[in-house]
Amino acid sequence: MRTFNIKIGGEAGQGLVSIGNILLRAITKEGWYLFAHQDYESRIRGGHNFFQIRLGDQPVSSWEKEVDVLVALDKTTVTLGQEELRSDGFIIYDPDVLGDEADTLLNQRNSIALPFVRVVEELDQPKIMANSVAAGAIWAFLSDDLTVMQETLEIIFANRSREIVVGNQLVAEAGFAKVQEIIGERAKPAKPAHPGERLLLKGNDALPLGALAAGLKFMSAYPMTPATGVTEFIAHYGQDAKVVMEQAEDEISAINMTIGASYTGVRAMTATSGGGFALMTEALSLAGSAEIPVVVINAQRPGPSTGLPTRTEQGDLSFAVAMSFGDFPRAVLAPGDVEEAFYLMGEAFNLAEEYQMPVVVLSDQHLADSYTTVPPFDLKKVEIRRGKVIAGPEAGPEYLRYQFTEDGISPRLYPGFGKGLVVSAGDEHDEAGHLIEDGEARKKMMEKRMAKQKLVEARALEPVLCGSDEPEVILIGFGSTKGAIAEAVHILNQEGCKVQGVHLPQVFPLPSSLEDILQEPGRKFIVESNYSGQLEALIAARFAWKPTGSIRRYDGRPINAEYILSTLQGGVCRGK
Amino acid sequence: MRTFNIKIGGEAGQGLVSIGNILLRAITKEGWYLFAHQDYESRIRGGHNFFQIRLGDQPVSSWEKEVDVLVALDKTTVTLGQEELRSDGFIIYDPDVLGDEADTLLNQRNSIALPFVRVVEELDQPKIMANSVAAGAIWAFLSDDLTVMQETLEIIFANRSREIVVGNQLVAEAGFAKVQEIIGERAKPAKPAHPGERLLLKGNDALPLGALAAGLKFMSAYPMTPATGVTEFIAHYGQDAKVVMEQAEDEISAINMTIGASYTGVRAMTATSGGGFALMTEALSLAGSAEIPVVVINAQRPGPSTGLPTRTEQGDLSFAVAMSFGDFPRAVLAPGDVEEAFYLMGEAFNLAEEYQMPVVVLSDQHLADSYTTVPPFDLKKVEIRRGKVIAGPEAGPEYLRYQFTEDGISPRLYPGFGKGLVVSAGDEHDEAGHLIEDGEARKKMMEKRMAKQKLVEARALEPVLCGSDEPEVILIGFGSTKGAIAEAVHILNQEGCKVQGVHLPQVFPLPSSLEDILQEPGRKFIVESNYSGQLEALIAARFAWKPTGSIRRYDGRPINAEYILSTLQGGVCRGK
Amino acid sequence: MANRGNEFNICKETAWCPGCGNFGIIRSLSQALQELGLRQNEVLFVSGIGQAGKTPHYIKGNVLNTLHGRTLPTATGAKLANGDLTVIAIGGDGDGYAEGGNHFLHAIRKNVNITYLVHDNQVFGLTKGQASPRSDLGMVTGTTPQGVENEAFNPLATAITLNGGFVARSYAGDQAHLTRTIKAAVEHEGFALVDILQPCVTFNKINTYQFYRERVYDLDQEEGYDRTNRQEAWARTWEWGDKIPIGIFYQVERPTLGDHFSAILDQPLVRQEYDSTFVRQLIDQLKIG
Amino acid sequence: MANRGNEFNICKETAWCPGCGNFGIIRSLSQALQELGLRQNEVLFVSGIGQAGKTPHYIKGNVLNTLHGRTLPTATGAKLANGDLTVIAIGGDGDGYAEGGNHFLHAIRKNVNITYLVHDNQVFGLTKGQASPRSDLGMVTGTTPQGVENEAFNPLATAITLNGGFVARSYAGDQAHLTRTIKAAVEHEGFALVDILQPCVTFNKINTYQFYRERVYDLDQEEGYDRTNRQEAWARTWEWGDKIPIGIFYQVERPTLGDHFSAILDQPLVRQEYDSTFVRQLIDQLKIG
Ligand SMILES: Cc1ncc(C[n+]2csc(CCOP(=O)(O)OP(=O)(O)O)c2C)c(N)n1
Ligand SMILES: Cc1ncc(C[n+]2csc(CCOP(=O)(O)OP(=O)(O)O)c2C)c(N)n1
Ligand code: SF4
Ligand code: SF4
Ligand SMILES: [Mg+2]
Ligand SMILES: [Mg+2]
Repeated sequence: MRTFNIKIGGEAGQGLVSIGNILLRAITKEGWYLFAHQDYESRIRGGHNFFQIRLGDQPVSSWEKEVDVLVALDKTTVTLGQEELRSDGFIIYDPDVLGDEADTLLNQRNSIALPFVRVVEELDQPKIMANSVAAGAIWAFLSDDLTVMQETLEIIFANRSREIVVGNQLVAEAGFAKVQEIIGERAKPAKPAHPGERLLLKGNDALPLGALAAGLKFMSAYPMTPATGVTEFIAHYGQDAKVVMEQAEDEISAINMTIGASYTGVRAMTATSGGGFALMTEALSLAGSAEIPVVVINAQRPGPSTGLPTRTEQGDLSFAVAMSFGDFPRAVLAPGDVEEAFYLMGEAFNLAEEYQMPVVVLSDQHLADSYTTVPPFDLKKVEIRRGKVIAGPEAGPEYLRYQFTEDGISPRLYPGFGKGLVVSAGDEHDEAGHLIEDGEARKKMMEKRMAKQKLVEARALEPVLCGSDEPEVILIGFGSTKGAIAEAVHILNQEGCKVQGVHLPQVFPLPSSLEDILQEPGRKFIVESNYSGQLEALIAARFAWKPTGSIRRYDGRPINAEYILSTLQGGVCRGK
Repeated sequence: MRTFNIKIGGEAGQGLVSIGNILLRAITKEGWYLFAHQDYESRIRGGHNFFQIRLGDQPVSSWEKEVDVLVALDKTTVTLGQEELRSDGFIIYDPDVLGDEADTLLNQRNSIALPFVRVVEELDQPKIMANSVAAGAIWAFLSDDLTVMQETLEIIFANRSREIVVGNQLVAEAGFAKVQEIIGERAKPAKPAHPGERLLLKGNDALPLGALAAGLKFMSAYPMTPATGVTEFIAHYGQDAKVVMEQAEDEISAINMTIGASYTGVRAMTATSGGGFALMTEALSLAGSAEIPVVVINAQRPGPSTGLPTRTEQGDLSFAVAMSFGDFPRAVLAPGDVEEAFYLMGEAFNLAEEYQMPVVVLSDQHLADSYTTVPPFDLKKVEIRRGKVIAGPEAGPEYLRYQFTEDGISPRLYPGFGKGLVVSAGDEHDEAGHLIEDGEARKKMMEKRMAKQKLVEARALEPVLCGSDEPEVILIGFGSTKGAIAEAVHILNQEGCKVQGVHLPQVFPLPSSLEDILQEPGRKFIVESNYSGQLEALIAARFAWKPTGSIRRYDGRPINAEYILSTLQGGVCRGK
Repeated sequence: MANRGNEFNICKETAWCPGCGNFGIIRSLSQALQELGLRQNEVLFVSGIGQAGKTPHYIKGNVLNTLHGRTLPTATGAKLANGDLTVIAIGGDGDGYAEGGNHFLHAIRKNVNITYLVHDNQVFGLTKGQASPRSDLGMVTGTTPQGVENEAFNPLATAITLNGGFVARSYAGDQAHLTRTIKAAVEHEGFALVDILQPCVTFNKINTYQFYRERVYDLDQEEGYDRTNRQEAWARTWEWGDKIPIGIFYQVERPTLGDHFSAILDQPLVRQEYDSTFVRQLIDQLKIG
Repeated sequence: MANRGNEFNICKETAWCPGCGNFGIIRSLSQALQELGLRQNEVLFVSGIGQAGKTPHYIKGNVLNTLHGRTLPTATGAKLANGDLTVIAIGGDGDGYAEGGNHFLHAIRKNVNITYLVHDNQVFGLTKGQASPRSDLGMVTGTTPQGVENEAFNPLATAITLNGGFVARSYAGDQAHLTRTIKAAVEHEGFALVDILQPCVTFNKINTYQFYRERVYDLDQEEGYDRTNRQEAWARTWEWGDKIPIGIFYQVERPTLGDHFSAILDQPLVRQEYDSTFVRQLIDQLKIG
């Protein structure tokens, strides 16, 4: 699939995110599918960031290195971005920024000098509108008609004054005209035949939206990149959605508030990243022992420690699975894209409540911050299963919170909803929830709890397959590598190599059907964004199995199809 | 080996630990080898606790269920302990406590009524001396001569008044005489020919003593059973040993103080249990990133959560190995007995400092609280290797804390010890320690750090073997099951079954030589004190290998040889 | 120790030492709740780990016995999710002022409408007597063989500094006072701290029943004492010598955390049926094309 | 912004926004250390995570850039192990008063001899402007769309309540005052807190340069102000309106944590060669038989 790629680079604070957002909306409105990712530094102003949009007439699931249009708000973008420019690609730059160095820097590539700020000043508009000049300029590569862009600006500035809307439209038109003048009749990217309505979301929108759809009622969190977007989304819509979102003084407070709320019978969650997750682990063990449902989103970034706070990695997998001290039932989900992120949040709450245990949803910066166009979510597909809950007359005074049952699941009573008392403890306890010391009683309670783990395993989410049914090569991954693997599989199959992609939306417990895949003939590779091969170790621990090889990335940048293909270095299929 | 077993049972606060301690010392002085373990509830007074001593003429490495003398300070001891009494065993009880129920409770077992408190009162001594009556009474089963017991009381009350010493000796004699009168010429347990000097220590003595011998200079901790003993040992000897031990406000403070101290160049550690360890994990990732040596003792107890705070389990293994978020080098050691505990602490500090990383020492309540007689530690065997350290003129102003080197280890400079500046960070950094954003630089630094992990793996501590060299059956374990496995192996070999025991003093990274053992013919069983088989998963993750079967315990009580044998249920050897 | 006929019955079996100050506290607690006319299942006790933390297991009510030091955030979450529950947080001085110190600061700032009882025995009881932030200077314990080096933490002064709306001290040995104080605390709208002087007969040989008997006096009875005067209240908390005041040091009304969410909490969160209307609208609103 | 010729040279490249109050702070810090005649390698900067936490990377000295909120325990451990180092702990208001609140309480109680500089911009800068415990009531941020509901934390009053030996406030926009205050803090024997009002030009539109310029006045210049009067100091910290005092609010001498270990710390721990004599004796002493 030929896609069209736009990259906007510059310093933090120069407005690249604003330009990107205008474009994303307009592109979606015009009908294209897109995937957009962001690369930024751990600072508020300066440095070198970029915003990259890839669009096409079919769904786009990952990013590509080569770009068609490079918009340079600073010099670094020109220097670093040049080698990624396709031979017929264009650099749009601000001559006032590049100054005398322009010629040397541009190195004879196709380029368009566009003094963004000067353009707005000449039109008597405020400087801040330079973003719309850039958006308009880029639009000229996509369409001969500015209508959709103008409509988009109208919507984006809807709650601002009429002058602001009109001003932005005016300067966008100027940028558009300037580029049109230079590139002339250049062919435009193909558009889908029947695009229909779509949502344009990033992982950090889809996850909280999924939580709201699943009936979230309470959230507490402490800000931490790249999870903050989830928290701010819930805070933003909290009042309308009737969800209490309370910022905590630290992550320990956040998880314990969440547990306190959940104990009373509401769906509750928290969101954080590795360091905050570490601080929450003690409470996860409490949730395991006291059998209190809780959902934790861990949006990963490259560790160890503070690492690269704004980059991506899948290096918390082993830790999330080990989770805390002692044995207790748990599940770890790992959505691969925006759509899966939405629906898996519902599953996370269902698992947490049906099995009364902690569930971790592993996200990462790449999923969190990357936008995709997706079909509108279907709320009919969001089933809310709250597990065994009793109330009213059944919940008589003899209620036992940890009653022994055949499946290990004791019916929940929400405190105050029945005559019975709800006694929960993290100390080892009897059926009533009171503390015990006896070995036999402990053994029984441990077995009761762990019986649930077997149930969770039995209904683990199935691997999501793509590509060939009779593969010679299998690529296995989890989380945000899903799109990259799918694209790599697609390319290889087109090249005549029979390849299958296996995405694991649930990484713990792994579905037993994975074993069948592992036993199939063919060479198998595990693709993951971490140094040590944490998914590989997890699969080995469960199935005593090792892959043919592995594809790993740990420089903080997201894996894409090109990365996979170049690591495989051709010859992956027998006989080739 | 026929051993002699004494069990003292009663409520917390009734003095069983005092009786036990008097006996332990006297038994050791008299020449026997011993193993003694403690079983107590999470409370200060009341409940049902016991202190059990097993002695013999050869080293004793574990405990046994059957007892020869049962000393009952309360009724429960009589009720619960009876079935453990050997047919020729005796119950010593206080008729004033059992009262009218004595006959029913005693159920026609051999018994000796000894009103401990009344005895001291009749001798005009204070009540508290009842402990010595019991100690003297028990002594009558061990020896015809009270001298060593009297010497022991002299030593134990050395810093008290003369009257107290003499009083205790007097009442001990009364207890002794009373029992002698009843049991008469009963054969005494065999004694070793040349016992020599020995130490009598529990794990919670050996670990801190090992740390002192390794040059510990700083400790900070927050009390948590069963690790508190380590902390209090260091606090107690701190002033004389010139070690700063500072109680922290929480575990997060404890580990971060420890890291701060270590950064300046002293050997530093902390000690905790599962919940506290969980709170420390974020800082372990910092130590990994900033390459600051740190030793953490995690004395395990049964989880999840508060679980059974005074019991034993090995359920934190997976968590300790996963340790924290992100990939970084680490090691996890698991001493199996008092002697190993001492020497492994030295190794822990050497590993931590040579590879500039966090090292976890896994202890557990059974190791922590169980006493053994061991040969005096040989300080010549304690090598102190502080790794690459530079100072003085070499440490010029161009010093780079994270200099790239062939082996990944950058020489340490202690701040203030040279002209150079020591810049350490948990953010990803360059060689100088300053923050970076670049992908290539990150990759290089990650590879530098992880190169150390390979070195650690290459020199992993070898498995400790016992039993047959050509085994048909292999029992594999780690940590405090060492003695139980050794005894089970011994018994099985005596029964003609060729069995080998494999104890792993290092559980991460596992030694590669373990693979050879796994590949040997014969059936293999993994013995561990947890529900899910965490050692099994760890071995599978590394070697993609599964055992024939597993022996697990998770009721909070320690595994012993009988437990292993009964789980194997005979027939473990082919053809039997 | 039984308290029959009471809705908030006390267990006869406990894991506490005979003579422990906790017995006085649980009796007053039971009495206070009874007098307030509450029902068992309307009350939630949230506790940490320690001797004090075991309290809820010995009295009738809903119980969430959580982690050492995490009493307050857990109680805060529970109260926000079900404001109908009377939430009583219970912990030791180690739990609240050592491990849980940060939550102490911020729960007061948030002014969540709960009652917080601190069994202040000035020692870590359950772990066998180490120093707590409340231990007196110089106290020798297993971790402080050279004596405690830090000035004792003053929870009342700290709470007043944080503008805690109800700041009181009582004494386990004065059942009437304690009962009255707990009642006032539960009735107070907002965060109510009751630091309870609690003799630990096993590990604290300094702050004994006798020590307190000779020293405590009732501030509530003092004429002219103005418990709305923040500065005076703060100053009075420093009296800790021959005389030790007990009573309500400071009381003011301020908006509670629940008030802040009044637009959402028209009824308890847990009583609100989930309704997908808003999410449906939001998705519609997000549609492009 | 360069400060050439100075032992504590400042980097030209930083990750801060132009105009950020941090520039004023780092200049004063550099100046103060220079004036104190210290050498680069005698100084250790310990910092947390946040914009403030980056400071040590931009000035010459030893650096331990640790975790968000853990500045103080790390600095405490370092100081105990090498008392020869001048230890300066640096963090943001989020770092120190939110995530690190418990350490704030207890580091003051321990009275370790370090200087603690809090870059108080009343906001979480690095994570893009969420409310901090220092944010004003009603401030709208990404996590508080209905406005901040908690009264702002008062670090000075809290430190005085904990009997912190040196409690000061200064202002990033007053270089002379800040330099002078940092010098006094470093010279103080014991824990010295300097809360520094720091405009965040990007996220805090309330507490701006102009806001402070119009309000701050120097308490140090006030005649009759007695900085050893604890109660008066406490009361004065509440002045936060048309006038905002800066200066040393409270200063007293008390034994430091190092003093407590004087039997051990006759010279810095890290300078003491390990000697096995004691362990050998202890093992001998433990021998039985
Ligand atoms: C995270 C964690 N750290 C330490 C402990 C061990 N611990 C249990 S109770 C306790 C202290 C108890 O003191 P306090 O809170 O004053 O309660 P008390 O027993 O005196 O009533 C400690 C340190 C724990 N359970 N969890
Ligand atoms: C455990 C943990 N939680 C959260 C974060 C994310 N984080 C980084 S800086 C910061 C707040 C910064 O605010 P402040 O300390 O006031 O510093 P400023 O940036 O304002 O100088 C947060 C929440 C983190 N790094 N670690
Ligand atoms: S140790 Fe102290 S606080 Fe704990 S039960 Fe005994 S007397 Fe009470
Ligand atoms: S965000 Fe605020 S605190 Fe951070 S550098 Fe910019 S102005 Fe300074
Ligand atoms: Mg206490
Ligand atoms: Mg700040």
